[in-house]
Amino acid sequence: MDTRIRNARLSDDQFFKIRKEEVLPQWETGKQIEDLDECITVAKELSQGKSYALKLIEAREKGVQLLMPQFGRALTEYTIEGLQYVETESGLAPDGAWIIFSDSYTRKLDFERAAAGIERSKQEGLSMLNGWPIVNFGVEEARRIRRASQVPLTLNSTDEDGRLASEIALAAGWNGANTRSLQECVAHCKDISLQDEIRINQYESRLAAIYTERGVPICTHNACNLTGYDSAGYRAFVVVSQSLLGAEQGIKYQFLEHGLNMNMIQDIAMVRVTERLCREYCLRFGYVDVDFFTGGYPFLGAWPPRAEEANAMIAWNAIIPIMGGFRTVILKSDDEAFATPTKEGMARSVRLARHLLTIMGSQRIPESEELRTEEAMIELEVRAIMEKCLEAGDGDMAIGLCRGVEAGWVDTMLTPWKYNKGHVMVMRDAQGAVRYWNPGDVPLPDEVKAYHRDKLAEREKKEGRKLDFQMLVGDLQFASILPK
Amino acid sequence: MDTRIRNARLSDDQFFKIRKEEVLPQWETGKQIEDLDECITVAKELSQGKSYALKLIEAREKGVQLLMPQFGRALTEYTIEGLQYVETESGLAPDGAWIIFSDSYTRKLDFERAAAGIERSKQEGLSMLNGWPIVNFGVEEARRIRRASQVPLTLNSTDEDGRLASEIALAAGWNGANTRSLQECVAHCKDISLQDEIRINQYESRLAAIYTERGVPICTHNACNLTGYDSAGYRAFVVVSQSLLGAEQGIKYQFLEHGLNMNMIQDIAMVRVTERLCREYCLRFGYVDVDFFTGGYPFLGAWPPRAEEANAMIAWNAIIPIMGGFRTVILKSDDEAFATPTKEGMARSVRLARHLLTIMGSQRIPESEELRTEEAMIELEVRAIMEKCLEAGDGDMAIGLCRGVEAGWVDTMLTPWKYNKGHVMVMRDAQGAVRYWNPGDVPLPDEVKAYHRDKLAEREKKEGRKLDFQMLVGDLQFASILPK
Amino acid sequence: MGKRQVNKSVVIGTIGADAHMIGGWVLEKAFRQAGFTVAFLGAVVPQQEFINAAIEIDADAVLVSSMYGMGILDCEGLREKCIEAGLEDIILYAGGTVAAPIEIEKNWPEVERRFKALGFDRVFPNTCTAEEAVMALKADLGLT
Amino acid sequence: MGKRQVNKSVVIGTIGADAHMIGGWVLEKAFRQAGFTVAFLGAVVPQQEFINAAIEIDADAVLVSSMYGMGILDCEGLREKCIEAGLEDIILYAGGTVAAPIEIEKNWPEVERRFKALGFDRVFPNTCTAEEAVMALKADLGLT
Ligand code: B12
Ligand code: B12
Repeated sequence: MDTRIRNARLSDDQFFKIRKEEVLPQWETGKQIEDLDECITVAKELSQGKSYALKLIEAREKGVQLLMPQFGRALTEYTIEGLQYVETESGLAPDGAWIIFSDSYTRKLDFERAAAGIERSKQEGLSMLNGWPIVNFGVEEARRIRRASQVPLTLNSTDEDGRLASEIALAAGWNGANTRSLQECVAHCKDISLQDEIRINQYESRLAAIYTERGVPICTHNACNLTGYDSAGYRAFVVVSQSLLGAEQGIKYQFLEHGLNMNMIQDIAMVRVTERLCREYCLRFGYVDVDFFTGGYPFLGAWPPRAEEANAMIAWNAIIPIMGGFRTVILKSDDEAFATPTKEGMARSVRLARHLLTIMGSQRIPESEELRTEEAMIELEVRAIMEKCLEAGDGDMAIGLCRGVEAGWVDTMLTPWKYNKGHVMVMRDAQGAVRYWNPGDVPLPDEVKAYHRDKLAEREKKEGRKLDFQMLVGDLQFASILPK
Repeated sequence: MDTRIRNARLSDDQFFKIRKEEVLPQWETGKQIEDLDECITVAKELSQGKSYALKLIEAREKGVQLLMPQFGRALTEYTIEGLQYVETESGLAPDGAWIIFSDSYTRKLDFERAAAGIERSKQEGLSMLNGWPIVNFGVEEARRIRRASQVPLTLNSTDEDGRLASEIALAAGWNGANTRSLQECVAHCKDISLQDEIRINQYESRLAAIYTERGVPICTHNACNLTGYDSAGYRAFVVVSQSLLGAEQGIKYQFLEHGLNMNMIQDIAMVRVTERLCREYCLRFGYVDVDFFTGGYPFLGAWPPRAEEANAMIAWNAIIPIMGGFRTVILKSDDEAFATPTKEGMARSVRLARHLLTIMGSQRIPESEELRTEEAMIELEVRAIMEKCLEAGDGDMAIGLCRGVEAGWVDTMLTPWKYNKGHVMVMRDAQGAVRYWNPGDVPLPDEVKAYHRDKLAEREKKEGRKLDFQMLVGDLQFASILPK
Repeated sequence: MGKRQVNKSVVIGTIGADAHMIGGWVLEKAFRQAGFTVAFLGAVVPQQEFINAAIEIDADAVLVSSMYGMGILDCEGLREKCIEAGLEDIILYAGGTVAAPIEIEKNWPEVERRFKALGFDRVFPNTCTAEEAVMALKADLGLT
Repeated sequence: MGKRQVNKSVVIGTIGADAHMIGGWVLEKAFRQAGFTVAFLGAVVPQQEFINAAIEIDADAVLVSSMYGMGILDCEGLREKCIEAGLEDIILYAGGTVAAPIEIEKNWPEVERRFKALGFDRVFPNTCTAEEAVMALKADLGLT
């Protein structure tokens, strides 16, 4: 295999060469941000009091949980209007922050089509793109948006190559620059190799680190949103492995974002294990001053098409993070089954979640045998895969990760990405926790295998029928297809 | 003190004398149900497949949790229309049941004003009463409603004297006849003595028992909804004490309905302790075949006036019963702050809760130290008050209860009832659990006192200020007044 | 207003068959704290009791709480009874969840119309805080 | 329909830059189970690939999934390309969350109008189950 990629920090030379030759030329708006020093100066000023990293630290000190709604429209005006609407109508400030998403053409670097989408949106008077095309609009428009909102903005422009989008976001005083690699391949990619993806993301991580080193702290999202149907252990592994790649580039703040599977115990166990192991592995490799924050991401599988059922989802997906004591509560809206969130839908969602915070106060899930067992099982799984990677990579996580995917012991069930083996099969157990029906070539310790098997056997018993493939397919839509 | 009341079963002579002389003559529609045998025959037929008691047993066997919305309008047509709307729009059947409430004039036996309210409602084309005046309409109309719905109906006509209303409900194939005494005095009464209230309710309990003995199983509600601001221990005590009064009259099925305070651990602990102690005390007094079912009742304090916040309340108040494994999930609606539930609001609520059941599946709160401690503290409190009552009553719970209230060691903070001493003061702790700020003359074991004190001290620490009376007043509206 | 001497005294209670007393209790605390003499009658209070108490403490105002939905029915005739009892210009407030039909409760101008017609000076929705109630009465008594 | 012999074969994929592949995956299973030959192209599929696959398996129909909201933009020109490639009467279905603006997505007649105008035979909202999709195609192929 190609081992050109290693988990090693980009030198300034390398970084600025890539910046000049690969990243900024991707689209004409790259020119506006050629002067990185100037970008950093402006970003520092614009993010005063609106720094995501500092807001997270402050939230931890105050003991509050931040609400994080999401938004993005084809045109700047629509986007600003939406942010301001939600901030006014739902009292988002001071304990909130935005996730702003770009559109999918932008994410695929198809700026021509994004441009056409902008035009079409103007013509039709509607947002014909599924997010705000940050690259086409460029840094000045991004700064306009920054000024228009009262709370931190963080960019979600996840896909193969988010470098230019992140450059622009950071230069505008937003937060951004995800710590991603395997997450992106699995969620959004088709053909790119993991080596290439890691390389791209080394740049992005280094970018975040440079801003941070120069006084504009950036907290990247290190996510395992994946495709919405992944085992808890795999999710945790993805984040832990990525934490090393990000930390090597000098990232000091990582937000550990976990797609929730909606089993409270398992989700909380997953987040705890991830956080613990991120710290542990980072320390082991000498990254001593990385700070971690935790968050869930509302169920990434199919949502129900009616408001009341969506409200049940919104509430449960907020309650898990609250009970888990995560630092943030990321929100989807009751538009989820239809379209990216409307401003009205997002405001409703914030209000609902804010009231949950009021009535739940500091209630947290108590320690318990179940939680401990769940944590132990996830931890065993993650350690097994991590160690196997590190061994295969001779201590280099980047190499090990690539080898793991190639060999199939890093594997998940569903993804558009051609390099994933897809030998594993997951299913929900009697409590809705996600279990391996078939662990494929994942090096699960026997104890963990047995645990998953037992849990699925409980479901068999409860439902009085053998597990079959139809049940697996049914699980994919368990939260969206309503009983008649 | 007057000790004429004892916890002793009414003889048939006593029962039928009261029935003829006191109960049926309360209003003209009493005549329609003079023939109890005939009433029971019709009830048996009409409740076929719609028996509340049997539905609860079936739910336990199937391992499902029943959804219980509530409804009631001034006119029969409005009421039927509402039930059918919700049943159709929200798929309430088969795993649901209705709580139908009567209006407050009916509950106060002011049938003249109820009659006026019916007239006014017809004139205005609106429901000018806060429930369905079951006594004024009489048994045939009640049977019409019974036929119009697909699921069990249980009557909520709680106040001083619900005997005639319960007679009519049972004769119509509904469920009804609450097991109440102290609950009613505290929640709704002003002047009646506890002795009189117990006497009234002995009749009602005996009525339920007679139906049950003759083949129409009735499951009474033994509730501690109280005024919405009561300690968990007091709530549990009320239910446990009432269970003995009901059981003595021959009640075989009791639904233990608990007003929720919205702290998950405390609420679940309360329900568990109640159920356990109901069994234990009933056994101790030789009531060997009483079956208990558990349920919460959504927060009975002030609700917020906006739909999103109300949805947060609906969800959390459903999630606590689901996580607690209670047999039912009783529902309020997003109309709560304004009016008794509309049909649209109730349908929304059922859909939301039904989807929570779907996505949460059989997730339950795990055993934990916190839960055990909370249970232990509540149990110590309830036992202390129970034993003190039994001692004071020389083994007779009715006498003991009256003595306890008189002496003030059975006491709660707020109530319109003049016989309650009101020396206790409760407040929320840092986790929103309800604690004694001042236990008054309640015979709390020292350990329990210390526990409550410590918990409130945590809140002091968290908020960085001494507890004061303003905070207590603020607690009364903590879930309804929205931040600006 | 202004005819008689203001002596900062109010009667508070929940009218009719209505057992809700917590709102009244909160109002009582707030008015006492604001320096008012308060006759707090609790819940399930007949019209005549409000009047008796008003006479007894020479009240500036009667604050009628009604939560359970039959407020419109229960308040009919109270102003007339006041006049009969010689309390011509006593201030009458109502507040709470005064109307059972949501069609009326959510149509506040209609609620106000109805309570004005019943001779009430003001009517307050249940989103009114105790502090707002105190401020309103102080204003009407010319106390600020 | 009826011009050419029906051979129960379909092409399924998600068009454009759209990475959603789970709906397509579910459809694939259902069509296979119903006895269809399926060319499943996964996600991020360019228009030309749909056509190549359709020719290769001599497909009765092309089922275009579009979830991410740019379905209307991505599907423009597909019918024309089919005609160019000699697939005059191939059945074209689209399905998913086809329109980013919620104003269009929630106005299904408008969605249908637009997809009809693009030369599609049917368009399905994302509440459509795989079984319903199979039934619809069977009906259109005269298979029931
Ligand atoms: C607590 C409560 C109870 C407790 C009452 C305990 C007690 N004895 O006081 C219990 C559980 C016993 C109870 C019983 C019933 N309740 Co109740 N209850 C409530 C609830 C949840 C909160 C009320 C409360 O205490 N709020 C907290 C206090 C501090 O606020 P407040 O009362 O609103 O008062 C404030 C303001 O309104 C204002 N204010 C109030 N009065 C006045 C007067 C003046 C002049 C002014 C200026 C201001 C003012 O100032 C106060 C301070 O801010 C409300 C719904 C809600 N609002 O959330 C239903 C509610 C009032 N209840 C209702 C009903 C129908 C009943 C019952 C008939 C049972 C049933 N079917 O549910 C019985 C009533 C029996 C009877 N005879 O009255 C309905 C009334 C419907 C309607 N208006 O059409 C409500 C709205 C719930 C609902 N949506 O169905 N209830
Ligand atoms: C899972 C999911 C993801 C996964 C996708 C994993 C993967 N690679 O497949 C992840 C997390 C990676 C993801 C990413 C993104 N997503 Co997404 N995603 C979803 C989600 C939650 C469920 C989709 C799903 O898998 N459903 C389960 C399957 C089985 O059902 P289905 O896809 O609907 O298919 C069924 C039917 O629709 C029908 N059907 C589908 N196609 C066709 C075609 C034909 C011909 C027929 C007959 C029937 C048919 O049959 C299927 C079986 O019943 C939806 C929202 C929802 N629906 O709940 C959002 C959603 C589709 N995503 C959305 C967006 C915007 C994105 C992102 C851009 C990120 C973002 N801003 O959130 C990226 C896309 C990047 C890209 N390049 O495409 C939006 C699209 C908005 C719009 N249409 O305007 C949605 C609606 C969410 C939202 N409200 O914002 N997403």
